[in-house]
Amino acid sequence: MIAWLPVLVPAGAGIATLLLGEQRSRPRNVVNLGAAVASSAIVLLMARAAYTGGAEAASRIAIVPGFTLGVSGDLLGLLFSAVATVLWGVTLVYAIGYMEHARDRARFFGFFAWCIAAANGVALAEDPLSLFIFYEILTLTTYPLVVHSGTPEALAAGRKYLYYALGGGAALLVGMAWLAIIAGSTPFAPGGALDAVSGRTTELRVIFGLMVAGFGVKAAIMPLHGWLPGAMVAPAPVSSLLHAVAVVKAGVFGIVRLVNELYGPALSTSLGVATPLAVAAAVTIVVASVIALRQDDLKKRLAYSTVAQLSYITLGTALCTPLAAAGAVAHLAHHAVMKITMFFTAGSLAETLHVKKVSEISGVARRMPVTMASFAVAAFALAGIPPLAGFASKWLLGAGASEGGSVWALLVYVSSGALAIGYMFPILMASIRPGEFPEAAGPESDRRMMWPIVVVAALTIAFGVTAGLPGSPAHWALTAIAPSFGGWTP
Amino acid sequence: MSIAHHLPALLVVTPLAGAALTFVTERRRDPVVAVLTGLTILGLSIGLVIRVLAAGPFRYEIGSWGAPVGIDLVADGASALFVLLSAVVGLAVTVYATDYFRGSRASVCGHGMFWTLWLFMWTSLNALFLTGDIFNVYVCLELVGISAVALVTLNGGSQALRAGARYLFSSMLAAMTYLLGVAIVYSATGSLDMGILRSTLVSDPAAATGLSLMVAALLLKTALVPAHFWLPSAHGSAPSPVSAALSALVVKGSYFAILRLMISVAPPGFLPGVDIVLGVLGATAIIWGSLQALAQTRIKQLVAYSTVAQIGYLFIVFPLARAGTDVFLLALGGALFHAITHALAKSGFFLAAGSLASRFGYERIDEMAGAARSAPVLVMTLALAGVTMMGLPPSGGFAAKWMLVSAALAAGQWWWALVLVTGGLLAAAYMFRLLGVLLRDSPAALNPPSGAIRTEWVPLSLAAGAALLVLASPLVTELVNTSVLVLGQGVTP
Amino acid sequence: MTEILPAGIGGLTFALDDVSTSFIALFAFVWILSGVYAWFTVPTGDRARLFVYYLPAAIGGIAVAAAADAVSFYLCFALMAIPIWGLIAHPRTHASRRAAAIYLTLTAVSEALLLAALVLMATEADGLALTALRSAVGGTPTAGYVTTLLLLSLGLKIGTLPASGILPVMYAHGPSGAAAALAGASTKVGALALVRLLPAGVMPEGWTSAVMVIGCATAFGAAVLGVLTTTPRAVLGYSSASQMGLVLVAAAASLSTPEAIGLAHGAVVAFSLHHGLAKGALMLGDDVVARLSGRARTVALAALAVPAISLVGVPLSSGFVAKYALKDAVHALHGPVPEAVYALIPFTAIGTAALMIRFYLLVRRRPQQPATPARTPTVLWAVMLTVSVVAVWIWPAQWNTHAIESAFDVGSMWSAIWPALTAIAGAYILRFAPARVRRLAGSVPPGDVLHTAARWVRGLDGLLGASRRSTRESSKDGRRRMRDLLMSTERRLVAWTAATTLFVALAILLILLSTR
Amino acid sequence: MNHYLVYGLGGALIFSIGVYGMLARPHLLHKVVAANLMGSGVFLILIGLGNRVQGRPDPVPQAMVLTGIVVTVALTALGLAIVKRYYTVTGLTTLDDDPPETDA
Repeated sequence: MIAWLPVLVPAGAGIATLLLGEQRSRPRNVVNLGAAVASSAIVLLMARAAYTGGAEAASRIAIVPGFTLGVSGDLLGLLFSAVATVLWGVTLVYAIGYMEHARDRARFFGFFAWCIAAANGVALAEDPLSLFIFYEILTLTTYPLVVHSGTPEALAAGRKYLYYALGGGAALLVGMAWLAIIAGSTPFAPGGALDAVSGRTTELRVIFGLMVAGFGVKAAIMPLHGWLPGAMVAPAPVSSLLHAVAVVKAGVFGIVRLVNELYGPALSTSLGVATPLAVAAAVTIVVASVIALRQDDLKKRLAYSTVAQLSYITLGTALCTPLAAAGAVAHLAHHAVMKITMFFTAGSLAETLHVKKVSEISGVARRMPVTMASFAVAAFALAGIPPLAGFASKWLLGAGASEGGSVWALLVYVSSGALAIGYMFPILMASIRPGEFPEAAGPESDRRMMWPIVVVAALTIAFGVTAGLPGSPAHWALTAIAPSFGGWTP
Repeated sequence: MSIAHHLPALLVVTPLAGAALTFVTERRRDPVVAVLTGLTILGLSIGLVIRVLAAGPFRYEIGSWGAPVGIDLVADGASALFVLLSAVVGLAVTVYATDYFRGSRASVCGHGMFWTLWLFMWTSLNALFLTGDIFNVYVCLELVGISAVALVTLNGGSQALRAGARYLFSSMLAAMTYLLGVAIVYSATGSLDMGILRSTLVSDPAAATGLSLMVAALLLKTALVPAHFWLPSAHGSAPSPVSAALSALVVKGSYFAILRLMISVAPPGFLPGVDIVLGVLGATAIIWGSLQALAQTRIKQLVAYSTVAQIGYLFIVFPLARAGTDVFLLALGGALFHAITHALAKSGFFLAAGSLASRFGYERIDEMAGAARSAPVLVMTLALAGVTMMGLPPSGGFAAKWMLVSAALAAGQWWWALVLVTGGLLAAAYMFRLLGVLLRDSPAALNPPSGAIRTEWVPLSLAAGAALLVLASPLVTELVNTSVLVLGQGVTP
Repeated sequence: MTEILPAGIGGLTFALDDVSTSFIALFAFVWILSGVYAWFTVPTGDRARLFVYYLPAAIGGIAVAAAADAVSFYLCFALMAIPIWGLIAHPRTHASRRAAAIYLTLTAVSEALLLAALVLMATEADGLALTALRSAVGGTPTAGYVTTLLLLSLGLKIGTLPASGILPVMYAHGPSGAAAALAGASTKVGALALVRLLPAGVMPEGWTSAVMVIGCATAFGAAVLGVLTTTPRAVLGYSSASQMGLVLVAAAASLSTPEAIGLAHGAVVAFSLHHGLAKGALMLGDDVVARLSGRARTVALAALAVPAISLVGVPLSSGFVAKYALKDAVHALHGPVPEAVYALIPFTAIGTAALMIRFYLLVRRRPQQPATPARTPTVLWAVMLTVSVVAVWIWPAQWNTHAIESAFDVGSMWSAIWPALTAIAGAYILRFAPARVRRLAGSVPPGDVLHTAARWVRGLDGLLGASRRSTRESSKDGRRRMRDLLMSTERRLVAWTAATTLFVALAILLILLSTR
Repeated sequence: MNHYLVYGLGGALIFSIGVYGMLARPHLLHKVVAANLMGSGVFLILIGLGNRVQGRPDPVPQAMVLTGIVVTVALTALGLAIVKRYYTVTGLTTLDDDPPETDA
């Protein structure tokens, strides 16, 4: 029964926040932070239990005939849930600082909590149908956050987001229904759960295509990525937590579950559906990185970088080799930490110095040294400089690619790393160059914004440095993925 | 013969008594009488549902005359479900109306006539759901029609009158066609009771013509696309409690009659002949209604066209009958589920839209920019109802769409699934266009709410009911399975 | 298997062996000396800004020699390569910033290719230690990929032919001290990588000859470009590229014949040590000459000739030893291409000699700068000069092969001198050549092909931006037209007569269908 | 060709005239009259084609006709009231066919 808590606690916090109304901000903050700490503790406890081989706490409720909504605490799900919940706590502190004098904060924090509830639902879903339900709820709860500011661009971005997300949802609905008809209820099982129907190849291929289209929207695989750069009009906490961690990772996590635990690596390769997915992801990586080079708006550049980094995970999963799959899951956590640092910094720059464009960024390091130092750590990590987080997961992904004999995938990874240097380092170099920002008299920015940035930057370093040791996300990913490849021991 | 046996009759008599009472008492106490009647009807309908679940469908002979001569009421799973639905929605509309017609809008209520007409319509609706006699269906349909037309023209404006006239003449046309159909069927079989007709009807040209005419008339009353011309103006210009009742219940009444005819009465050869046409018209309704809703500039027109679109979903069921009974069962369950969730969501939506329009005094969508900040509860209701109509989880609408899509795929007719999914996307388009406007951060300070309606919680509870219906789905599916529509064989007395 | 997982800080290992000690000596000496020189010559205001980049580059440049596993090698390689961007962009002129951008792009690409090669080798070797990496690749299908990736990545570092423009770009803009460090140390990291990572003795025969041909082409091509370029530092850049071509030839020798590995690596190390010191001395010398005036300037000019001659390979100089080691390595191989390359090696000396003459003329012709601040750190330059001359005697014997005793036999003496003489004769003749030919001398801008490529990319970027904007407008009025069409059809459909006729038609249709 | 068939066919003819009147005639009063025509047509058919029980006339069609007449009267009354009110309010006697409310 505790498997439901990571979903119910944030949902409860959301309802409480909406009921508390706009003025009472102090109790609202307490409720939200309390819920964040509580759900993180629960998730980490469940993870420790699952890590030491404890029984997975699964429980389900029946909805429509032949359709149960169930959650279970398996390692893979708990990793994504842990990332989402822990970073939710950090983002809450940041958001309280960032939204200091914004309007509609009750609505903001309410839907923020519900998004995390839905993301946890996606993470812990026990079978594809439950994952689909939480996936669609996530779309709904994210919409008000994208249009939060109410400006015409925000509304246009919201509308565009919906077209993509609901379009994907429709494809997913047909895919799920079709799968439910030919294969009945198929809970996720490491190594694949469709052996009974593996004979019906054409149907399975079409269903795979529909599901990838559905998940691909949130996983921002080109050409389904159009909504993400637009969604950058949302306030910084939204773009950092949702559009770098919770929402987009839900899409990619769906693909990880689809390939590793629904179809299974063996069936995916034998059906020949893994290679087109890999090629699509590879194209996305390269093209998105090139586009990122040209973006002058800081958040848009980070958005395109996210599109590329997400396809790292998709490509890794589609290669269907143990190391690549483990690297993909590790990258899910590593990228979350790296990218959230950058979005926090972008938000802090926009809020404190009203700097939104890369061209305006010269001389910022002098004015906000701590923030820019954390940004630099994240930038180096993204470019894959050892011993930071980015290098660890990219190394695993590369090793997985070469282990599977697909050298082209390795070249895609490293070329995207080079492009990352191309679009990240000019920002660093510009920020060091002396510009018109004077030395900061008092604290460089709102304390509640600065400290979360430092925390997540520290996490970036920690994830990289402890990559080999058990308990680090990389090792966690290896142990979570191993059963899907038939007892391959890390 | 315990009291439970007389439930069907009581369900028809109580609203009739209420209508008479409100006609007699003076205007101030009408709302109280109406609410009390509503509560009793709700109690009775719950009793009926329990009885049907316990003892299965049963037949009630009015005045114990017996089938060939007398008129029988048939209470099976589906009719109990719809009676309960109309009780819930009816009660909500009544409670909402108590506040809606107070203060400045008292005149609109036709100096008190609203209550009588409304309870009268409720009576004829209950009778329509329960009747087992095809001529009695005609009578109930006409009673519903007359009271609906009267309610539409309540506020007396030129638009309301024109809408009322169009509605009246179209229902006259439908009535006469239906009667012609009944005449032909009676001449062919010599009986009017559905139970007897099922056994005696044989697929000869005369019976088929009669049935086709009856079905055509009912299509006009349900406003399936080519025959939807009267609905947008009627639902659009009626006062919001009325349009809520019209959209949620009246169109469902004639649809229920179609279900009764097509499944339990029609001879085997009839359905396979016409099912493709109905399916195609349903699909056109979904696409055309949604596109029209997308193009509307006034909120009530938008919702009216959304009804036209949602009705299309109900007709996708018929072509799926070709693929065997279990697939048809799933599809039928989906259709009924959709009818119920749509009724709840649409009535919630209309009431909320009515409150918004009356509170801020405007009808056009782009005038409502920024309403979210000053009326969060109403906008939340619109959002919840919208989610149900789009068929997105976690709403009841999703469960219905899931069953329909699964049935279509199981029947191998995947194109219906495609239409259903596109319908959902188009519904999302016009719903979020509206929400986008409401969420806009408009600088204009909204004028202080003139006639704040205290009963704003009513639409919210309706929309929430529609959203949470997904949890009640086992009860609904159980009721659907016990309906005579499905069992198809004789009905225990 | 988990040791394949980069173990974070714990995993970084460093070790010293004969090759790394020599390279560490060279890198430490050059980086530190140039750093001190830069400290004195760069105005105090800019000093902080320079050393923010200089220090990480120096640390990376020195540590890379001792790196013992793939992760630490890649870390130091990146730590050195990326801050050089700042050194190049130091003068903050538009040209320097553009050159730095080109450098950053090429470095990013070379880093990426190196990482790919390292990962391929690591999976093959199931471990991270450098020694294990190289041996594990032998004979497996990935050997081909690894070698190509390495040659591409390091080619960008040491300026192999198509990209030989990168070295002049690197040297042309930075402050002279930094440029000396780059010339002396950073390009030699490529040579170090060739020794450490290139699969030795396992590649099929074709590889050696192919790489040798590329090496020779670079040696001659870069020399020709160097003669035609405009600034002294660019000439030195091209001369580095051509010398590195020879290093590539030496490394190629180790590819497919196991016996030649020792000789080849010896030649590479010898060449790197010689070239690093000589080029560093020349680069510093160029700056010192520019700063001095009058009699001191003529003395400096004369002293400048010493490293120049050593580059050409005059006996008893480090150049001679390096060239001899190269000859031995190439001579040890059999087959048509090695023989031809062996024959060509002396002719490369003509190229180098021509480059040195060109450099000399450019330095002398450059107008004297106004009086610069008093103390010019000529003493540092003197130290660099003496070390570059003396080094050949003090570096470990194994790199000298039998160069010393053969220095005195007449044959090798003559084979070292005649190229210098022909070059001087050629230069003399060219002076009287027609003006058109002489104008050719200044035609090649430093970094030649790269500038054109950069302009082409910027053009494409402008084009892409414009096309996206036009699609957005057309979709807006399309939507409006569609809306009006919808409304008008609906109005016709809802009209009474039309609608009711449709209804009657529907009734008739139902009748026909059901009675069929 | 027994005599009651005449009633059936006559009824059908009157019904179709009524339908034509309802569709084609723009004037609202004409539509109300047309509706009544359709009603009479159906009643004729009902009586004509009613079930023949030897000796005793079949009561059901009679009952249906009676109820039909009652319903038609109710519809006509409501129709006339609305037409009259519509005329006083707008001075129009026909439904001008473009629905005013769906303006651009």
